Amino acid sequence: MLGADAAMQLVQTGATIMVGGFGLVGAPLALLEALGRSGASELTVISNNLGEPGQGLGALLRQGRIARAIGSYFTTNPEVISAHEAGTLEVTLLPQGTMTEAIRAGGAGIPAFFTPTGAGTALAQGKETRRFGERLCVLEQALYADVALIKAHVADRLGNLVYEKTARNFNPVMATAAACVIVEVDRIVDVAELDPEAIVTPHVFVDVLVERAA
Amino acid sequence: MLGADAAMQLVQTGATIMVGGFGLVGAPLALLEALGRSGASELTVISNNLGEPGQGLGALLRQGRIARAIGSYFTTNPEVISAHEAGTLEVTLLPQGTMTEAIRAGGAGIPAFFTPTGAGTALAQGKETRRFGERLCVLEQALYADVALIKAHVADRLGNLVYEKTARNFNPVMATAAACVIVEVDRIVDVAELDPEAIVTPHVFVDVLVERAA
Amino acid sequence: MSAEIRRRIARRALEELPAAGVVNLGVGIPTVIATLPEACGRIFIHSENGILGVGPRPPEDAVDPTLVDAGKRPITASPGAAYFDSALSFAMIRGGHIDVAVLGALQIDARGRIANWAIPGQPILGVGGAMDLLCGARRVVVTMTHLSSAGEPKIVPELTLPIGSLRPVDVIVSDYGVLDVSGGVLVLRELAPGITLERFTEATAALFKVGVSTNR
Amino acid sequence: MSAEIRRRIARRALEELPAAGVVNLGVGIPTVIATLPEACGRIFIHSENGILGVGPRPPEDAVDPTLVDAGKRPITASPGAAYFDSALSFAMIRGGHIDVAVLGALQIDARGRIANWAIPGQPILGVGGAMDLLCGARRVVVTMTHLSSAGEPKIVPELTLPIGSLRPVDVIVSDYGVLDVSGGVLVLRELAPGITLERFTEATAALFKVGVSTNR
Repeated sequence: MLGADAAMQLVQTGATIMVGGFGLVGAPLALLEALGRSGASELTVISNNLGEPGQGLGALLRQGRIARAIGSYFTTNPEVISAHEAGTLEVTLLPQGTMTEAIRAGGAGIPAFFTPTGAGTALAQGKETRRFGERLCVLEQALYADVALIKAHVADRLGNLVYEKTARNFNPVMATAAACVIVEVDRIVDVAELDPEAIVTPHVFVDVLVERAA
Repeated sequence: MLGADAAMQLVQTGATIMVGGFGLVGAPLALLEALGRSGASELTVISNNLGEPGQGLGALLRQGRIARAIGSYFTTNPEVISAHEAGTLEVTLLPQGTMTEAIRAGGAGIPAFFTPTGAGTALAQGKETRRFGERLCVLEQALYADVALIKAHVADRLGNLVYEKTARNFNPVMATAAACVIVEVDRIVDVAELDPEAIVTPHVFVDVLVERAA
Repeated sequence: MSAEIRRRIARRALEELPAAGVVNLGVGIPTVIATLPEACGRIFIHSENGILGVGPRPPEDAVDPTLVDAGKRPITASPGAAYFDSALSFAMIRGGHIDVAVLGALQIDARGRIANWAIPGQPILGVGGAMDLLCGARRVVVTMTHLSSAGEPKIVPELTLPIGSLRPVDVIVSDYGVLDVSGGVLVLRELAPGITLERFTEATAALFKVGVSTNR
Repeated sequence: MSAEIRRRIARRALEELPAAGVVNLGVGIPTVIATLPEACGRIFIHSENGILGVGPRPPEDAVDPTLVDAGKRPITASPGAAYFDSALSFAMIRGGHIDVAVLGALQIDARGRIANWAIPGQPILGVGGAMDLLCGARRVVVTMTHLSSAGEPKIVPELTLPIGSLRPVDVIVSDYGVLDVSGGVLVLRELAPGITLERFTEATAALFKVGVSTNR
């Protein structure tokens, strides 16, 4: 267990980070605020979106700390469009299912996989393709990060995690696909207080817990 | 909801079936008994093991109903070895992690994936390989079945499922990777009695529920 | 486009959905389907951000910030709903477990293939789950206005906007009528109330076969 | 092989495991580690059939038929244990999330690569998770008797039995001593009590470097 600011010292300039959340829902907002206060810049961010203008990852974008973004849907934040047009932000767009599968693959030791999604479209340009049965498929590479910043609902002291409703989204897969996994949680409980059948992320994946200030 | 015998009429001669369980733990034993009473033969079975001598899938093997087995560990049932040596059973061996990943891929619409497991060993013979970074990897194809026979602990009337301890094993992935998914459960409860956060297999994957006779 | 037209298209599209089917509803007109009283309890709604069993919108004082649909709007959960992560959600989609995806479209070609993600003249910075749904759902129903806001036909011989998938859609429901995609061609199944075959033809730039030409 | 020798090897292997590390224990001597009183609470035991947090064996009258390890023997669950499916379990293994796998070996070559799955003279009908663990765990510790039951060296210049992975193991703990695999060669780190360097060399068919040659 660390405070948010101490934990964000683990994110270095030039690092590749994964950030959970679907828009702001399930995003580790306290960690992102602390990351804003840290000195880390030139970040590569793997996240579905870049928050909203000035909020979540949108705040870091506004501060010019993000050099590259890999995700599926950036148009809800118009500042992504302007940063991209100004040439200060490099963007890699993936279909959302391909993105989450690539993260899962990174966490599961699968270096690459074929998927039908995107075959024959602009997003498959330059990618290897192969036909399986009747379907044209694209070879997609796994994604892996230096640090994952995720949000869970409750953790036990070992780091077992459960999530809350649709705030679960990308968090469990990102928990598997980074060298260092930092989790913002609403609450930390004693070991054995979580139902072993309902734990979504077993503690083997978790490195640092940060309890949200009450 | 069907009885076990009625449900097993959905398994036709020559079908490819997946059967959950790690040995007999988490295997759908009542469904397998009913399958023994049905006329289906020449089955291709995708399962980690073929039960124990005369038990579970072992009973079907003894009846000569299984033509081909795809799995990871058959040596605990000596009758598999004798059937294989007699030439009556064709066996395809996969590393256990590759087998479960191939089933997950089949359920997730991923036709093939690269994995480092097995590269350079006898189990990679004849398979395409490719180097990713320093690691040699094998291209493995997805597995998909006509029917999956799985075992869950509790279902609600919609077909949402939860499992019990290590009886979970292959059952959730197999629930995703067959045209028809038949589930043996200990108990069926009303809709909304299961915790939406703890449901492991959402009902979209389930076709038929069979309640184990009390 | 008036809310009434959108509702009429949504109501007609609902009839294309199998009872108790698992359906994913895209942003726009498809989402209107979820708000129809006659949809209530008839279908199971999947939202790709991680829920099966989307219920009606909550009253404003009962909004739960952790419970949204893929359009990031507040929702409720129906009895029997389940939550899951995004990997399992897209496994459902890509693996063919969603009975029907109802999607909007910017353009449709003569073979039923659609452009549904890249907005003309803008940098390509958003795709979301559009390609996954188009590629993976067992059946795809398009709901849209027959003409663009500029009054141009959206059903065209060849797409000029970026294609979403090589896979053609199955049914197109517009304010002008219903088309099936069958054997690689468009087949008019039904004209909307008040729309003549002549007017439908004028508003459709691609060739199509006429199946049933009568209004409902 | 006496139970006492197995326990001695297991006890020595336990010292190679990091405190609070996540460890997978293969069938045979590795499993003995879990039964050592000094192991209790020191490590988290992962079993590939779907549990993190394997606890001590239950008394016979408290066996739960749904709770077994990868050897299908009854177990208990420790406080803080979690259950998961086999896909996530092997994602942990292949994805490098298991700190140490402790495995048996039939043979080890001069570069530290092992044969650990196909039994000589039998049809190849079982592999289980052996290759996944060998390939994916962050660190692999082999526990074995130094000689085969026929009295032959198991550490040989070249494998004659089928290889389990191209990846070499990290440490070998036998009843004769402890070897590290370092820079592609075997390095003797420690001789077991009562074993001389001469006797160790006689019992080892492959070449090895001598690091520390004293007994503990």
